[in-house]
Amino acid sequence: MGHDSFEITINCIKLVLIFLMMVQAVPILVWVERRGSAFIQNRFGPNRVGPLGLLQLLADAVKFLTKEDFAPDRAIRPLFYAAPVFALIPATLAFAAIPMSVPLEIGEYVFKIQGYDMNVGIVFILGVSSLAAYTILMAGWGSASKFSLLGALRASAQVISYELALGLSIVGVILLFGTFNLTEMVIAQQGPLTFRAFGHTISSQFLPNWGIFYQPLAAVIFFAATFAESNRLPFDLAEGEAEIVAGFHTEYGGFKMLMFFIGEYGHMMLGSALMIIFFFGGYGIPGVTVADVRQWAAGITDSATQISVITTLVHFLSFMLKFVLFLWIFIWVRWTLPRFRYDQLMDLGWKTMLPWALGNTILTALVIYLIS
Amino acid sequence: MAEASGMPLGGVIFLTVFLAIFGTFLIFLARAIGGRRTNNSAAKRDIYECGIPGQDKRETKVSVKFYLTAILFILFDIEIIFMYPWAITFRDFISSGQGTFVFASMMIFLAIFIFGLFWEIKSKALEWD
Amino acid sequence: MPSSSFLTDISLNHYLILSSVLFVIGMAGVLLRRNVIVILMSLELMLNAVNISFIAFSKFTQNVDGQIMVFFVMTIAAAEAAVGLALAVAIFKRFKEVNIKFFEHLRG
Amino acid sequence: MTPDVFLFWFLALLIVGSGLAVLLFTNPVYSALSLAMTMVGVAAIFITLNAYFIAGVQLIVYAGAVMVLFVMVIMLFDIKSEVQAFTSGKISGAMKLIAVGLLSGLIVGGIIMGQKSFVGELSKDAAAQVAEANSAKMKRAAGADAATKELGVALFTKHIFGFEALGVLLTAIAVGTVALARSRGGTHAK
Repeated sequence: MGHDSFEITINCIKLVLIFLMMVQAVPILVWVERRGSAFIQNRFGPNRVGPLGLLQLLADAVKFLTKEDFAPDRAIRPLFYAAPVFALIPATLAFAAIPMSVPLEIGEYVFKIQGYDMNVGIVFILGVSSLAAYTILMAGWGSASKFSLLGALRASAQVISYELALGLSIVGVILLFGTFNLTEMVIAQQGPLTFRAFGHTISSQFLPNWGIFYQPLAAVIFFAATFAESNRLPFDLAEGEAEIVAGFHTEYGGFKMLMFFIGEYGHMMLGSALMIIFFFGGYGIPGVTVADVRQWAAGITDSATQISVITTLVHFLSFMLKFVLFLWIFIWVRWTLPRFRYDQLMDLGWKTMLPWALGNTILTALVIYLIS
Repeated sequence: MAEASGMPLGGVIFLTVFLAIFGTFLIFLARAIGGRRTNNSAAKRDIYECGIPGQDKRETKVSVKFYLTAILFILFDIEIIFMYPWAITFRDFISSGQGTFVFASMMIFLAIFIFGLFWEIKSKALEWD
Repeated sequence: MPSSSFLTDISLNHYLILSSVLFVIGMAGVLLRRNVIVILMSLELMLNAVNISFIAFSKFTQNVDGQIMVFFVMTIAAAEAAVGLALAVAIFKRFKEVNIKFFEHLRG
Repeated sequence: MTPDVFLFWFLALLIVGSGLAVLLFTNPVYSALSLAMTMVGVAAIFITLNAYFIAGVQLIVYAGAVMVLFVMVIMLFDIKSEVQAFTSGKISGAMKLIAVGLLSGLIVGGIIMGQKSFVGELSKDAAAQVAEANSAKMKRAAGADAATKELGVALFTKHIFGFEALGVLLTAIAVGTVALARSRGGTHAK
């Protein structure tokens, strides 16, 4: 975990902080979602408790905590209670592998602004987030209700179907960057947009060197697949009041329900963060490189530590700005697009997105092969 | 050497254990703080249903499509995983002059993949009704 | 020989012993359990045990071939699981039975 | 106790414990879930052996796909916990247990006895090699996925035939399982 006990402690605190950040973001996102949907649908939304209804979050938390803890008689208790605990794990583990800023250098210590640097970043994230299917199946089976079971089967079939399109769209990205490591991807996306083909170099002064300009199709497929992975509208077929009630969490209430929510929002955050890393330059700022920012910081102060802190903070802010933007798109889409039907969902995953992602892979390989 | 392999994995295990303890703690906290059961009728303790006696999951008919989807997912997932090492080394192969060979071998693999996919689509194994 | 160096020096032997213990657990599962699906799972356990020793040898001899073998083994194990489960399910759907003893009656 | 040693013992305990749980649970759902846990533990062991990519594949393929299929099948067809989970017959059961015990004794004993011969030599030689390779790795530490690239190069030069053959195998199995799954019994489980 580190070279001495100080570094180990800091790294552990960092991991806990990342988790707490995710947990804290959930009520804020719920508030944004409710206010945002109200804005889109021309309603008021929560506006009674506190300024702009912000204290609604606190009221909700208290309400969740004081709800009666309830399990149906027929439920299989160990699975029923383990499922919400497990819901926290995959998304958090994957999110902790996301680099959120340039490393912080204090004296001889170098702290990465990410939980841990798995050198096969993407493969690790895909592997860990594929464990989310167990949570769904455990909850569905443990509840002993037919609605839960049907919802769980639907949700897990949907999650694994879209994992194919997700995994295949990433192949194009890996071909482009030639690495699994997320930090190296971000570094490769700095500077102005530059195409190198047949010995010529075409460079643009206005556009940053972001992945989206090389892989637009992969970006669309990836983004759509993350919606399905996080079980959100327009792909929230795991729920449906008219058919299977609330899907695999029909029997859950109170705090256990909230833990499923944390998992769902965690997947949403993971999708946004990966979208930024792959296609929108990660923590990079358009038109400016890390060296530029460091130079600018050196003009303000002399201390090396302060320069590093400023650089890290500026890039962290840049990451957060993009992050919030994508989270808002997640919410926006939810209240704009209608739902799919289940057969349409499967058709879209298997017969549309999978072939398109395959085509994108072949095309990318062909272009890389031809121009070099 | 110890650092190289131990560092990320230690973090992962620490976080997993932390989350498991934290989640369990939350469950127990909610149990301790949460309201007490006042209504203890059989209907309340039953699973959710709209006014009729609850139906156990054992009487539920489930389409085998779900399981077919899972099988096909495994097989296609592995084929996709095989593309990852190819994608990461493709540029190296091109610069070392073996690009044509590796490109062609992956295209053969992809042709088999596409054949399989279209066979599944044609055989209506992916049809949901 | 459990000595202090056995506990603190992790060598190839440790991984091989772990692998063999896991293999034996898997084999006991195959021999002792009666549920076909559990038997298939025990087979996966045995394959995993072999994978551990492949990777351990690959690291301690600095040869990447072991990892590629594991890659292939995983592929074939997944294929085997798919076919095995498809067979078990086909039989279960028809006869409502997963007990391995019952499978004896399927001949001819 | 260095972190690596602690990690090894922790993971070994986890793997053996959950492996035993697969064997001892009479309810197949719990067996399948503990097997999934074993798979995750094995993936972690792969990371301690520096096989990062294979660890990821283990997570994606075994823990994320194969075990999900097992759990799904058990839940879909509601395969209950058996009244008599283990094979009947005290004598045959004892014989099997003895066979398992003998084999396990043989393997473990063989390894421990063989510490000075092949395996021991290998691990001793390897220690020097590892040190060498590690010092080489330190120099090119910038390329974080050098090991994965090495794997890719070997896969697409030396083992290219196996790779293509597996592609054919997977397609054949995809076709076969679909045919098998809809052979008879209608489209519904019950």
